[in-house]
Amino acid sequence: MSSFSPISLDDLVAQVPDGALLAVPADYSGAPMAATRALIRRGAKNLRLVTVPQSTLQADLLIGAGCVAEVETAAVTLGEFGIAPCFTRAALAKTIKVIDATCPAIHAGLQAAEKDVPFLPIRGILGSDLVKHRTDWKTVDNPMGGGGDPILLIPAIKPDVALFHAPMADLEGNVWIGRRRELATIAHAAKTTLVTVERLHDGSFFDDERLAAGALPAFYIQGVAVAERGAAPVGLFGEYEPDIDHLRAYAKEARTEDGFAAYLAREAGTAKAAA
Amino acid sequence: MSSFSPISLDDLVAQVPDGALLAVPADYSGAPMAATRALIRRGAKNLRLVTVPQSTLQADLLIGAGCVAEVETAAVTLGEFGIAPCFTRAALAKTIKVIDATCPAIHAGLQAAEKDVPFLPIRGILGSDLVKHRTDWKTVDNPMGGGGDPILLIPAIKPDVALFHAPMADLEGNVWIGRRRELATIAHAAKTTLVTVERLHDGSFFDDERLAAGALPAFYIQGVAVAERGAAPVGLFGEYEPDIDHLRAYAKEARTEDGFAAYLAREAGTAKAAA
Amino acid sequence: MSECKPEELLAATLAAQIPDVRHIAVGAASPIPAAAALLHQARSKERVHVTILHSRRYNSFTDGGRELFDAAAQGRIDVFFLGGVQIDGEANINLVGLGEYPDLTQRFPGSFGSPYMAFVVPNVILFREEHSPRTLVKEVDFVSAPGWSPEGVWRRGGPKALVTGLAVMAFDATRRCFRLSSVHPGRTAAEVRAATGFEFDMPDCVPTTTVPDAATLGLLRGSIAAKLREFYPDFAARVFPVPA
Amino acid sequence: MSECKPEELLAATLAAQIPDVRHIAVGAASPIPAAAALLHQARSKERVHVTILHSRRYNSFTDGGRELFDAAAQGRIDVFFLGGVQIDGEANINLVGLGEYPDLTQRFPGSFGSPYMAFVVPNVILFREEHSPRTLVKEVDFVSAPGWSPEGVWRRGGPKALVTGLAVMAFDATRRCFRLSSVHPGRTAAEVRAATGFEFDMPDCVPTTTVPDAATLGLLRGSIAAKLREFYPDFAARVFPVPA
Repeated sequence: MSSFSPISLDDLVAQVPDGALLAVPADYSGAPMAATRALIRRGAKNLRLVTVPQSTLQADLLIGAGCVAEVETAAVTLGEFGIAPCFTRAALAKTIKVIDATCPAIHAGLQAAEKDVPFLPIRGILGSDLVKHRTDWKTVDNPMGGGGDPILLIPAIKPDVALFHAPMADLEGNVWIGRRRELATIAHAAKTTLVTVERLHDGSFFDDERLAAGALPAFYIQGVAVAERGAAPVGLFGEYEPDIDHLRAYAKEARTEDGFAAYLAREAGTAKAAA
Repeated sequence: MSSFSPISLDDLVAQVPDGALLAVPADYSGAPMAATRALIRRGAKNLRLVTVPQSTLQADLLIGAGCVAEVETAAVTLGEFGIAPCFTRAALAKTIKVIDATCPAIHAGLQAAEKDVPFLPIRGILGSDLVKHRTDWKTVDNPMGGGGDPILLIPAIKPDVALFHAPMADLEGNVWIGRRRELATIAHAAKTTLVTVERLHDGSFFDDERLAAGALPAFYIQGVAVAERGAAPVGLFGEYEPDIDHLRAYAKEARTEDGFAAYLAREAGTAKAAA
Repeated sequence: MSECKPEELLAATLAAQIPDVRHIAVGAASPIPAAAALLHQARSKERVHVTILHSRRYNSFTDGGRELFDAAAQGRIDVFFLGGVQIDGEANINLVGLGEYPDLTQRFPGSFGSPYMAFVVPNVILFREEHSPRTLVKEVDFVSAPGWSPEGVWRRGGPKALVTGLAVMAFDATRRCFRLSSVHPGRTAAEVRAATGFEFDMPDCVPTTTVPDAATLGLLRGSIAAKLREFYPDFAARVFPVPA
Repeated sequence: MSECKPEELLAATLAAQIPDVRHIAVGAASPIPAAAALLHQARSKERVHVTILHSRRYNSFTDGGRELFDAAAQGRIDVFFLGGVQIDGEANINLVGLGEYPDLTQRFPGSFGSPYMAFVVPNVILFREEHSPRTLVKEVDFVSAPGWSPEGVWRRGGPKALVTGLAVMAFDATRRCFRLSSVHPGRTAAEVRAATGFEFDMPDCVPTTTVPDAATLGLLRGSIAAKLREFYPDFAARVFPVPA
């Protein structure tokens, strides 16, 4: 059961192929910021991001660094710190393709993949302009109804890679995700799941039902790297709060492309990006 | 937040109306045996059981005691102790209606109710005689496919009441279900959720992310009663093992209707049932 | 008691839009709706559950990001607040951008869960502080969430009211039309008319929005400010500074 | 090393049906398949995950009862064992009852997850100790899970082999037919033919099922028996008594 050993951050992100459909969580559920910086240093290209269901700094950095070809998202924003500057620039300049979605549709698509069914039905949304533009979504008459009951079908979203940060992994390679169950869903839905963790837990989560309740089993996970404060400057549930000053400063600095390049050179160590 | 107080077992089961569609868990996830005996003492009638997805002693007792009109189930059995005698007798005598199902279809129906969609699609099962007899299930051509791809749709299962036993409730009325996530699903799917617990936890599960990971929030729950060893003689995850001798003896004693009545009088205190 | 601040008036006004309910949910980055929900809770005789997604303390979801939407689908969320960079006269909201999608001239963050919550939550309260022809438009450039649905489309709820920095309007989904309910103290109906890009019904006599009374302000500045300090520290520090 | 017991032969024989895989799952009340899975794991050079639903220690599912089925749908479960009160020549299994459903003359527990697992798991191994015309029938009275599917029906896997107390058979889903692979030591092909209610292909020369070697028996009686004692104490005590 325990031939598990963690790998380096660089080896971890080496398992994210260029062009991969990459699922990443929202800020509240373990944004893999250290891995994101490593991906940028590696010069990852043409990633197709799926934000589950939205993103802040992570998507903005990847987009600004030129790693992203398209992003399916319910929203990219810096929240109380304002717009996501790189996302906004790239969307307007059409250097990335934005596939606009809505939170529950992204959850539904991932749950369809989790069950390996072609679609899940979902209520609401009809009449939103999203439906007009999402040619991969389909409105049908409810096949279980008596007619005249339109309902939307959302196709399965099958990420090539799920990448997130979590508090800990145990010695069997299980990862503790707590109540952030969307991390289980993206791991189930994805072909490959890569995780950075704050620390290793000495033992097995399954030795204690209280810990087991928050565990994602090792057999879903293809790589684990230890990255202390790996979600910073975004926060990590139950571990640390976001670095408000950092995020506020980023929102300002990244307003210009030069400012963003300087930020990236300093924070991600991409000297070339600043050149 | 904390106007919660537990109620008596009798008051709890009083909230299960005769004729209710009643969802109950499998043995491995908190069979509410004390509540089952209380339901029998009350003389509950015409219950429509949904076992999630199968049942052993609980369904057999309710059926033998005449509380059940129909049961939707993937299986009722005493497992290594043999057939479920009351279920088997009642099914053959047609004193109950058995709605044969399969485990993943029951999970899918409950997840459809959880999302308030009319159905979920499910792979497999086609060609099983279940499909022939389940006129509420529907085979359609995959509406997201190019034609010629039959797929089964399972209608939502919306229990009137979900009833289960769990290790503990906290002072806010949240219930700790650990990794038995199907208990969350049935609580989400049901109109009313009633829970017996081993004990009360002094505080809030949400004060500790480790406990929060296994918590079912209070707003899904309409009643909690304390019932120590409330799953016995069935086991309770992380708490106690099944009483093998009891179950083995039951399998033997309940082979006859007189034997079952004697068991019930002794174990559930239904003196009249034995008369 | 010092004079009522605009944020206090808005929180109390939003709270006044909340009917008797069991569960109010507040989305991300919404300090004034959060204050309103907590105010409603504090004044309610019944047990009212408040979920503030932004918070850990006031968020007891344990089933992942989908739980808000599933719980709302189950009818367990009675009230939700939605904003809109644009809101139009049929209560459609736009959170995506300006221009002819996908050829946008301005890009906003995205629709979040609005196209879903607007259907499944019985009482959706629209909230936008800026009340101007730029925000309240004749027709949104992009419909993130429609304000109404044609007959035959399953829909449990939708927008019931719009609260802005100037006024309160009620939405009638059958007539697809807002009606001015009240103007905030010091404002006039004519001012609202001029600042609104869409047509709306005007009553003969337009009431003034009720100013929070001393008890309400006491709650806001006391127990509610204390709670907001946990998850909206910046907002709480600005609006409810701790007396020196 | 004492003589091989029937249960040991069956466990080793089941293990021999398991190809190189990453994840083997074993359903409820299946001690011999559990022993087979653990034996395969112990002999594998690669890391093989074994899930024994009956156990807590060998069950790392945390997403509720649906996770076995979802994980299987995702292609993460390579091998699963199914029984059948009746099994027929087209590898259909019956777990529901005898007679014309719903007018049954005998009632069995029910279909469990078989109608699903038989489709999504690549390697399904059928196992029934009793090999008789009563259990191996021409046509099952009720198809819980079909052994094959017509063209156009989505299906990833299905029955690959049948192991009984007498013999091993391989199933060819294209031809919808079993073929005798081997008979257990001391048994004959004629005996198998007489005990089987359905037609099957018979090779010219029928091999004898390989008897577990000393190393295999050592594993079964050592580390695997120790594990089985945790979750199948009755079975382990009977088959692998601890030496006095």
